[in-house]
Amino acid sequence: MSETDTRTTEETETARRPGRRRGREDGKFGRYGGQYVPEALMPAIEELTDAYERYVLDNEDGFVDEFRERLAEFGGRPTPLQRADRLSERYETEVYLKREDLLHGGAHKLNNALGQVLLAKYMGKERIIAETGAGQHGTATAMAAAHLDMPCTIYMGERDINRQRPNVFRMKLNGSEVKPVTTGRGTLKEAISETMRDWAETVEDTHYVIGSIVGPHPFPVMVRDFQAVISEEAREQAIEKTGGVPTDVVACAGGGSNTMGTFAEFVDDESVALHAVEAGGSTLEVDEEAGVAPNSASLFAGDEGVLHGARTKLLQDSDGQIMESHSVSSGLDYAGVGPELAYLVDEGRVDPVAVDDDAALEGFHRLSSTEGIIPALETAHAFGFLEKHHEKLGERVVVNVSGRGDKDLDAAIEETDKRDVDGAPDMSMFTGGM
Amino acid sequence: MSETDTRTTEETETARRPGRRRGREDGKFGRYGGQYVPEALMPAIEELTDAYERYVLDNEDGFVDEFRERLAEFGGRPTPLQRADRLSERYETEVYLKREDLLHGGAHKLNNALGQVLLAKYMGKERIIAETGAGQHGTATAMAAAHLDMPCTIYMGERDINRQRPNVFRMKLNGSEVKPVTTGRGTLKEAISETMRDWAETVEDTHYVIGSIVGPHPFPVMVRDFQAVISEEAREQAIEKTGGVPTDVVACAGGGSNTMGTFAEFVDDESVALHAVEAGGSTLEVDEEAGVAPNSASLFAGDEGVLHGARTKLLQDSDGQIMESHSVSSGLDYAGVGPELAYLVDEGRVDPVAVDDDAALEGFHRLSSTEGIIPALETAHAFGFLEKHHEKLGERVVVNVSGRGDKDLDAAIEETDKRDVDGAPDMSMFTGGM
Amino acid sequence: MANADALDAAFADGPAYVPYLVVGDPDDESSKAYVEALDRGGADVIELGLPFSEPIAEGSTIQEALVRSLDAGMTPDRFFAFAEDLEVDAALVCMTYYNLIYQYGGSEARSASDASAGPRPFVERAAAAGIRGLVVPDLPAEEAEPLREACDEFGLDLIFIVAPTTRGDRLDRMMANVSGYVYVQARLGTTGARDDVSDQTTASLDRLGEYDVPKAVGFGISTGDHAERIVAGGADGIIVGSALVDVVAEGVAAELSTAEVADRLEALSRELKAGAERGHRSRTETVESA
Amino acid sequence: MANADALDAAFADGPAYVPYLVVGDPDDESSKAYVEALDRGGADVIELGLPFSEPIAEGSTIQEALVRSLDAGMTPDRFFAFAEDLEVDAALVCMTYYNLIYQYGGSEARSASDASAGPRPFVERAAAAGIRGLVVPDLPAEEAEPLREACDEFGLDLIFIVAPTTRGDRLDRMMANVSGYVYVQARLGTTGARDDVSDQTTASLDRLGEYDVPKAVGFGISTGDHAERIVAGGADGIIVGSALVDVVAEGVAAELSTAEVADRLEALSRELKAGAERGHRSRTETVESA
Ligand SMILES: Cc1ncc(COP(=O)(O)O)c(C=O)c1O
Ligand SMILES: Cc1ncc(COP(=O)(O)O)c(C=O)c1O
Repeated sequence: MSETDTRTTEETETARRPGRRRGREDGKFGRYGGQYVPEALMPAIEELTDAYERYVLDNEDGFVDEFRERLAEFGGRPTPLQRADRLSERYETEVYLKREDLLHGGAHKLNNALGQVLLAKYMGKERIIAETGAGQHGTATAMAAAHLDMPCTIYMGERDINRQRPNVFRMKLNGSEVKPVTTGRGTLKEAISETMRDWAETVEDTHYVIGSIVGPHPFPVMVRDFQAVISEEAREQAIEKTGGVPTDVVACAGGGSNTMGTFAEFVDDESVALHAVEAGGSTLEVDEEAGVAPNSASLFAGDEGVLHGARTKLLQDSDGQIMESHSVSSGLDYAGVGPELAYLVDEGRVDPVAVDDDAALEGFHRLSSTEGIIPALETAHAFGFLEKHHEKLGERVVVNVSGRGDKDLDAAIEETDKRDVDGAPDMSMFTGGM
Repeated sequence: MSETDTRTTEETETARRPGRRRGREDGKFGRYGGQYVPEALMPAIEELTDAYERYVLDNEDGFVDEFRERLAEFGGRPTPLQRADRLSERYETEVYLKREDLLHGGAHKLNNALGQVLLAKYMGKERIIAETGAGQHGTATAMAAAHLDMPCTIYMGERDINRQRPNVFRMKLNGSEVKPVTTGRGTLKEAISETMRDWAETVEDTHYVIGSIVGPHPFPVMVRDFQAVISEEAREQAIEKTGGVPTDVVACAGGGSNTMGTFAEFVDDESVALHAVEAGGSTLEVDEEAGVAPNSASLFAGDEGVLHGARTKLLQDSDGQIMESHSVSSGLDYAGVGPELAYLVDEGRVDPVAVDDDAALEGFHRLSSTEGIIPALETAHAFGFLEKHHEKLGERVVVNVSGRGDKDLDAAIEETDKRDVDGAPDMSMFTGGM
Repeated sequence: MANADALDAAFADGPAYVPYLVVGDPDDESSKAYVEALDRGGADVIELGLPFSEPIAEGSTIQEALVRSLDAGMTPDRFFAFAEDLEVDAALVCMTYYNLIYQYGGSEARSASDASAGPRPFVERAAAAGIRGLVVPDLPAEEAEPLREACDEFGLDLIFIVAPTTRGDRLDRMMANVSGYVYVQARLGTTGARDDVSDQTTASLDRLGEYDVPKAVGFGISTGDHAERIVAGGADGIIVGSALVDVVAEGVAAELSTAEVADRLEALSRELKAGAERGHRSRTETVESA
Repeated sequence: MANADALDAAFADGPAYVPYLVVGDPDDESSKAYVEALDRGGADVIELGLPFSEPIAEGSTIQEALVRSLDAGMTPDRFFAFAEDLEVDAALVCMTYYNLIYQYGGSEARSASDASAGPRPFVERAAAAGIRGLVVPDLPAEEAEPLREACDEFGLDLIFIVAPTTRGDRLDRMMANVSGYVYVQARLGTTGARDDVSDQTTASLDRLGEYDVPKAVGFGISTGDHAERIVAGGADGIIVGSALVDVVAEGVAAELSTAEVADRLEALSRELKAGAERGHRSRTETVESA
C-alpha cells in the first residue's frame, strides 16, 4: 500500500521535473539516441517500447510494485548512504557514499537486470539473452533469471571468458548457459553482435537484456528508469541526513547506467553539479594507425557517431571505425556511452572528467585502506576524481560506489605490481597470480 | 531519536524474555561457559566484561546507538527477509531467507567485528588483533578496523594463507597486517594460540576480537548480543510479512555466531523450532587413532570439555586431545562450538543436525540455480538440511543465508568435480583451477 | 569505371541475380578478381560490402569476412578506389553501416550543428566512384531522411531491407523512401547460408505485392534450386551473400589460388543465375497456363 | 618411583631451582635422560609438561616442544608411566591444561551429571605415579574447586600462577587455594626466554610479601645472572622452562646425541642453581648488613 502511495507522489514529482521524462516520447536526447537497428529487430523494439510504456511508465498489472518489492527483498534495497568519515576529513568536505556495492551481486547492475527480466516475464517472453564483457552484467542477469525462473543464455567473448573465470562460474552456477563467442577478437564487441544475431532470430519469444543505457530506444530510457532508484534513494537520504540536496554528485561512466542512475533524480536540481568520471586509461592520446584508444573516455574525447543502435559519442577513427578502447577496469572498457549522457554533456549539465589508470588504482587503495570498502576498479575512478578535483567541489558530495572489488582482486594485484601506487600495501608475496 | 525509543522497548522486551539475558551475569550456560584462561589474561577479560556491561548492556555514551547506526550505514542493515519462491514450491512450505549474505563483506561476521572494534575504541584501546581460519572473520575485522581507523593485526596459519589468498589480499587492502603463523600445522588452532599469545603481552592497549560465540566470558554473550540483530530483524520482518513468528528457524553452525544470532530472539518463542546445522563432513565416524574427526559436528557428535577458554562440547579423543576437524566449508571447520548452543542442545531447545559435504554441495547448487543466490559453503549446509528434513518442518521456515559464496568458487569447482552432484552445471572446462 | 546503368534496368528483363562480396576479402587484388568473376557469372547488380568494425546485422560468415578485410587495411577511400577500378557490367551497390557513411569527410561535417550534414560527402564520393545505390542495414526509414536527400541529390538509389515482421505503418514508410529495389529478408535472423526456403518469404512477397518496386529476396540462398523456388514464388531477383563469402573463406582456409576461387565463384554464380531463370520461366508458364 | 618429599620441603633450605621440560620431547627415552640431567644439575622440583593440543598459554618454544612430543605419541598414560620410571631426587609436578585432567578416566566421569566428577581420576593416577603437585595454566581459581578437592583427597599441591596484573580479590582467592608454591609470572606475555629481568617481578614479589607460601618466579629466566638477580630480589625459587627446552630443540635441530644434550642441560642447570644461590647469599648478606 505504501508503495502505491509513494508511486503516486513520485508521478506528480516527475511531472514537475522534466529531466526524469527526457527521451521517453521518442528516444531522442537532442541529436542523440534513436533506433539504428536492423529492420528485423524493429518489431521487437516496438513491442518492447509498448511494454515499457505500459508496465514501467503506467505500472500496468502492478509491474512497478512488484519490481520495487523484488529489488528490496531479493536485491537488498534501499542501499545505505554512508558518511565517509576519513575521506570527509581528508578533503575537508562532507563525503557521502551511495553503497550500490551492497546490492545483491555486488554492483548496481542488478537494478536493471531484474527490471528487464521481470518485464520480459510480463511480456510473456520465455527466454533471456544478454551480452557481457567483464561479466558483471552477465552475472546480474543470470541471478535475475534464476530468481524469476527464466532460461538464460549469456554471450561472452572467448578472451573475456578466460580473463573473468569467476564471473563465468557464477553465471553457470545460476543456471545460465554461457556461450563463448569466438568470432573476431573475442571480446565485448563481438559478444554484442552475437547477442543481436541471436535476438534477430528469436525475437518472438526472447528478450535481450542490454546492460547499460546504450542501444536503441527504448533501452536508454528504460535502463535509466530502472537504475534511477539509486538517485531516488540518494536524494531522499541526503535530504534526510544533511538537510538538503548535495552540492556535487559523482559517478564513474562506462556505458553510463550507474552514472545516469545516480544523476537522474538530480538532473532537475540545478544547484547540483554532476560529475561523470570516465576511464582515462594510460593516456588520452589516440593511436589512429592501430585503431586503438588507450582509454575509454567517449564523453571527454569521443565524437558523434552511430553505434549499437544509437547515435551518441564514440571513440572512432576518422573513417568511423570503432576503436578498441582500454581501461584497467574492464567494466568501463567500452567505446561508446549512453546517448542521454552525451546530450547532458553537450548541454553543459554534466561535467565529463577522465581519470587515468594510475589515479584509479590509487583511489582503489585509498578507499580500501581508509574506509574499509574495497571498490570495483570501475568505481575506483570516482575516487581518483575526488583526490584530484576535491578543491573545486562544494560542501556536500555524494559518490556512487557502483560495485565492490572482489571480482578485481587478481587484476588489482597485477596492476599494482606494475606501478608504484601511493598507499598500496606490499603485495609482493602475491605477485605472479593467486 | 527513534533508535533510543526502540532500545527502551527492547529492554522491556528483554526483561520479559529470559533467553536474551542468558549468561550475561556470570558467563555460565548451565554447566557450559566460564573463563578458562591464563591468569595473565584475566585482567583484560575483567576489563572487557566491565566494558561490555557498561557500553553494550547499558548503552553508556550512546555506544549501542552508534553501533546500530554504523551497522546500518556501513554494514547495510537491515538485511531483507526474502521469500524463496522456488524453494517454497519445492518443499510445499513457506521458505524465507534472511539475507546476511548482503551484509558488507559478504557474511554475518561484520555484525560482531564492527561491534567489537567499536567497543575497543570506547575502551580506549589502540590496537586490534584477531585470528582467522578461512579468512571471513579476518576480513570483517579488517574492514571494521579500517572503517574505525584502528591499526589491526590478523593472525592466520600459513597453510590457510595459501588456501585463502583472496581473503588475505582483502585484509591487506584494508590496511591490516596479516601475520603468518608457522607453528604446528599452520591452521586456525595455531592462529588462535598465536593471537592469545600476542594478547597476553599487549592486553593493556590491545583488544582481541574473537570471531564467534566461543572463548571465555564475556565473548560468548557479547558476540551473541552483537549478532542478535539478525533475529531481532528477522522476527519483526516475519511477523510483518507473514503475520506471525515462523514455525522453524534454520542456521548453519561452526562456532555458532550466526546460529545464535539467528536464534537469539526466538529462543523464548517456544513454538519456534530451532535447527542448528553442523558440518557432517565426509562421515560422522571418528578416527581415534589419527586424532581426526572427518566432520565438525561438535553439537551432534562431540562431548564436554574445555577449549579456548570455555567449557563446551568438543571433538576430542578419549585423552582429551582436540581432534582435527574437517568440512568442505572451512568456516565450519572448528572442533568446538559456543557454550550457549551446547546448553540449548542439552536442554532440548535446539535441534542439532549434521549435514554432510555431499548434501551441502547439492544445497549450494540448488540455491544458486533456483534462487539466483550463490551461498557460502557454510550456509549451503542449511539448504542441505532443508532438502533432507523438509517434511518435518512447519509451514513457515526462516533460513539464515549467513554468507555469499564468492569466496568459495574455487573450492566449489574442485569439490563438485570430485563428485556427482545433483543439479550441478557442467564445469569441466574449469577443473584444474581457475 | 563501373557500369553506369540505373538499378531499375538490372531488373528490367528477367530475374536479377544480385551477389554480395566483402571488398578487400582477403586482399584487394584477389577481391577484384572475385567481383569480376561474379560479373562473368551473370550478376545484374553487385553488392559490395564496405566493412564496419561492429556489423550487428551479419551472421558469422560475413562478419569474419569483414574482419579479414579490415585486417588487410580496408578503408572507405580504398573501397571507392576499388570500385572505380572494377571492370564489370553489373550495377554496383554499396552495403555498409551508417556510421561509416556519417563520418566520411571528416570532423567538419560531423561537428556541424546541423546533424544532416553527415552523409552527403560519402554519397558524393560514392556517386563519383560509380556506385548506383546503398544498402544500410542499421538505418531504419525513420532515421533515413538526411541520407535519402543526399542520394536524391547525387542520383543514387536507397535500398531498404524488409523483414518478415515488417508490416503496416513501418512498411508504408519504408516503401515511400525506397528506390532501386527492396531487399526482402527471407527469414528472421541475420545473414547466413541455409538449406531451405522459408514460408516467410512467400508471405513477405504477398505483402509487398501492391508496391511497384522490384523485390529481391536474400538471406540464406545458396543453390540454384533455392534460387529457382524463390523466383518461382514471385521474387524479381535473388540476393546471395554468405554462400559466396563461404567460397572465399574456403579459399583462404585451403590456401587456394585466386584463379581457382574466382572460377568457383563464377561457377556458383552461373548455377544461381540459371536457377533464377528457371524459376522465372516456371512462373511465366504458370501465369500463362492460368 | 619419584621422590616422595612434599613440595614445601624443596623450598625449605635455600632457593629452589625448578626446571621445566616437556615429557616425551623428542622421544621418551631421550626425555628421561634429560629430566634426570636436570636432577643431577640440582633441581629441587621438576615441572613435567604433559602436552595438550591447544596450549594457549605457551610461547612458541614450548609449543613446538609440545608438538614434538605429541607427534611422538605422548598420552596421559604414557606420561604417568614415564613419571613412575624416573629416577630423580627432585619433587615432581605435572604441568598441563585442564581438558586433559578433566577427560582422564573416560566418558563415565565426563558424562556424570555432577560436573565435578571430572578431575578425580587424573589426580588419583598422578598421585600413584609420584606426582606431588599440578600447575594448570588455563584453570583460574574461580573454576578450580573440583580439582582442589581431588588434590586434597590425594595429597597433591595445586599451584597457581600469579600474573603481574593479578591483585585484589583475585589474588586473595588464588592465595586461599594455592599450596606448594606460587608461580610468579615475571612479566606479561607467554613463556619464552628473555634477556632482562622485569620490574614487574619486583612489584609482584612485593605484592605477595604478606602471603606465607614460597614464591617461585618464572617466565623468561635463562642464565645464572638472571637467576641471581631474581632471587636477590626476593624470590624463593626460580622456574626455568624455555631456556631448557631451547637446549632440547637445538639438540633436535643439530641432531646431537642424547648424552650431549643431557650434558648441556646439566651444565645449564648448575649455572642456574649457582646463580640462585648467589642471589640468596647476597640477599642474606643485605639483610644481615641492614
Ligand atoms: C561496478 C561497475 N561500475 C560501473 C560499470 C560501468 O557500467 P555503467 O557505466 O553502465 O554503469 C560496471 C560495468 O561492468 C561495473 O561493473
Ligand atoms: C558464511 C559463514 N557462515 C557461517 C560461518 C560459521 O561461523 P559461525 O558458526 O560462528 O556463524 C562462517 C565462518 O567463517 C561463515 O563465513
